[in-house]
Amino acid sequence: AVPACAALDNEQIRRFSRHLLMPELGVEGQKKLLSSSVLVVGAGGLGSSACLYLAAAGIGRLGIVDFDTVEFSNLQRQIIHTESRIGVSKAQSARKSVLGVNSDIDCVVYEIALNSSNAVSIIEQYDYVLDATDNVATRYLVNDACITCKKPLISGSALQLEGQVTIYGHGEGPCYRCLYPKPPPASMVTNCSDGGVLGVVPGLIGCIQALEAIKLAATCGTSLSGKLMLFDAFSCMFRTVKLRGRNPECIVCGENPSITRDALIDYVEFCGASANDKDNPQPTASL
Amino acid sequence: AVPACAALDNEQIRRFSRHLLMPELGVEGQKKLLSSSVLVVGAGGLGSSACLYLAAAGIGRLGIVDFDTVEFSNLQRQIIHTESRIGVSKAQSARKSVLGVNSDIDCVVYEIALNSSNAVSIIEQYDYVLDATDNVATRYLVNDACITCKKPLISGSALQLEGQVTIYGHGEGPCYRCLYPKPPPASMVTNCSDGGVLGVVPGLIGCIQALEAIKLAATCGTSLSGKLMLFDAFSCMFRTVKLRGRNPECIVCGENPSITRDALIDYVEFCGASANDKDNPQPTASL
Amino acid sequence: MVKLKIEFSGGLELLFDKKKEVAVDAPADVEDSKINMKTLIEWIKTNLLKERPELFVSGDSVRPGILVLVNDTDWELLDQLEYNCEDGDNVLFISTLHGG
Amino acid sequence: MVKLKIEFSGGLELLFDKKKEVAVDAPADVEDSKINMKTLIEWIKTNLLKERPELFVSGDSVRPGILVLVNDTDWELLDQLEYNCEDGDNVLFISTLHGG
Ligand SMILES: [Zn+2]
Ligand SMILES: [Zn+2]
Repeated sequence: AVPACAALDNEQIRRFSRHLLMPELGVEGQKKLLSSSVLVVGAGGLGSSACLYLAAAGIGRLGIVDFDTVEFSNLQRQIIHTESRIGVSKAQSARKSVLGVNSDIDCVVYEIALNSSNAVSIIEQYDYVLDATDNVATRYLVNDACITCKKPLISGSALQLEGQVTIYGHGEGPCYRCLYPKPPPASMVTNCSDGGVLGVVPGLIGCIQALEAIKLAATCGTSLSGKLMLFDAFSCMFRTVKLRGRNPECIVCGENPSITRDALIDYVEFCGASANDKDNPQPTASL
Repeated sequence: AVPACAALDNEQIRRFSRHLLMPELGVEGQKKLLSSSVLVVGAGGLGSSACLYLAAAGIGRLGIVDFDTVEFSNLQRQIIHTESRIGVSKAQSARKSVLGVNSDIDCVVYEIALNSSNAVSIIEQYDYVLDATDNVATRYLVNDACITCKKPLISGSALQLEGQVTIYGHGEGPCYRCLYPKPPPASMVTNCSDGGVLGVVPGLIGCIQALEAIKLAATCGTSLSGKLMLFDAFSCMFRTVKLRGRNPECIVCGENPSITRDALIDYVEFCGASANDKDNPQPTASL
Repeated sequence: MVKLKIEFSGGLELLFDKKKEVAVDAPADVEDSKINMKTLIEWIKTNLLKERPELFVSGDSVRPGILVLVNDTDWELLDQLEYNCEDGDNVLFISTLHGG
Repeated sequence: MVKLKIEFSGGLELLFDKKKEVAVDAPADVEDSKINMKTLIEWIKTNLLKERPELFVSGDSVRPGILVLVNDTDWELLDQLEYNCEDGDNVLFISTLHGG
């Protein structure tokens, strides 16, 4: 999506020397990164580390979607923001930090809430998408928009002391709807506002999301497609499990999809929950 | 080492609300974090994410040791620094970033190279130490100073697409010298200047180091003491292996130590290598 | 009896006395040595679940949002409710996380 | 013959044709079915190592800076050079990393 460069310039050679030294990446891999575009949906706990490491790695165009503003309680984990930016748009704050590390990338911000009307037109402009959101409705929306636009989706999530990462819509792997055809009952969904989260857990999961996007963009290594990585911070244990393949009956990635890029559904209604971490406090929530 | 607080103030309650919600941490755990001190040796690839997440979590006093200045080629992975700080002390640059996220912590910088004369007097002022350095000589020095000062050492390392994390000198676990009584031949040591590193790999390892320090400080969960965590970014696989226990014959943590806090050795001589990533390029290095 | 390791993750452990891992002897209902997954879920509900069964089961399966892994493999690859667990199997129930 | 999985990590794979994992049939030298670790290291040096032996061995053991894990356990907990590997054992050689 970003014009491929014929060669690296001297500044790029200096900046990325530690990448160029690696046989698995090298000049060709770095050129692929510079020609790639990644959209990060959510500039919160997951998006903080993901955006910084994607920018540092030289992803050519980085899109950041977030309609929220920086709050004091975010700073316990959202290290891309600062105290001086409380009240500022999270997308703009994230852009400022990523350009501080690498001003050579094209960083585009979307200070909007992604919805059925705008998701496809934004997502179709990028090669890879990171789901760094915090609620079920947006996760179905991002999935459906990515699948219908044929964009691999690197999905991360974190709560309390646990994290999960996988890749949807890539190769023979499943999509979010293949795994979860029905949304969980709204009363059973916990987000970080309700259940809390140890700040470094989304930081770590965001790093893994950035890593997987970098590997896909550079065509290096084996991806988490078809696998789910689980992390338990309490014991510091990682575990990778094997997921089902794509479901031919899936209503978005199957053979006769009923959800198409021109006909996304109403996700808030589908999930029976608001697409907003803060509107829907669940005092009893523990799951 | 930092005076324990009787209660959290209103600002702390707001800032750490996502921690306070978790039963495993809660008010008591947060108070322990606020009363703890952590020294991070090295403000490079590992130290970048480690310092930011330790500060965000509310570690009361954070010491940062680095004698180097920010270079352009650091920005591919050292996301705590910025283009505008090229040429500035890394320790000062890191301090500026951590105070941006949390100005309520006491952040002390040491713009020096740690050596046998100054290591003990700095390390004895902290509860926990992170080894985020980049060379063998400093790793032996930090180990010996931590062991003789009885400070748990959370050690991380990264090169190319791999990373390693463990905790030395804690419980019945070994120290660095128990595992490696003899240094590797200098000609076989590769650092990031020689071998390269994918930027997000030290970022991820630094997150795990911060996590393990937070868990020790909050007395929450089980630690990596006596275990070594291996990470391979190519396949995104983590693996934890069981290490030997403390060696009673170890010359620093054993029963009759010959290395004591008042008698550290000459580490550059011991390793036959310079304690500086940049002085000692190894054109043939691949290990 | 069938000797199984049952694990809960993603917050599900809160329904099981905060236990993330339980070793159980479940009653065999297939060939004296195996237990069908549908039976196992019912057995877990009766014998291990401490509270709010609607957060774990729905009909004769698990509720939407829970993944079931047998020996680290999605049960959809293994006959799902018709899979027969045998001695030594590891059954992991994961609640999906949505936070970020 | 003893069927083993041999793994190399931390850069050691560069000495072994960039292979991180090799399944081998090593010759038994103990009781027809086991191979002593000292013999195994010598056998690996002769049969698998492609270059610069001094980066892998030193005397009759591995060089300083290499950890040896048998089935994910430090060989110091298992008689080290005197341990006898048997069918199915996984032997991992790790070179310590120092970068940061
Ligand atoms: Zn699907
Ligand atoms: Zn020792």
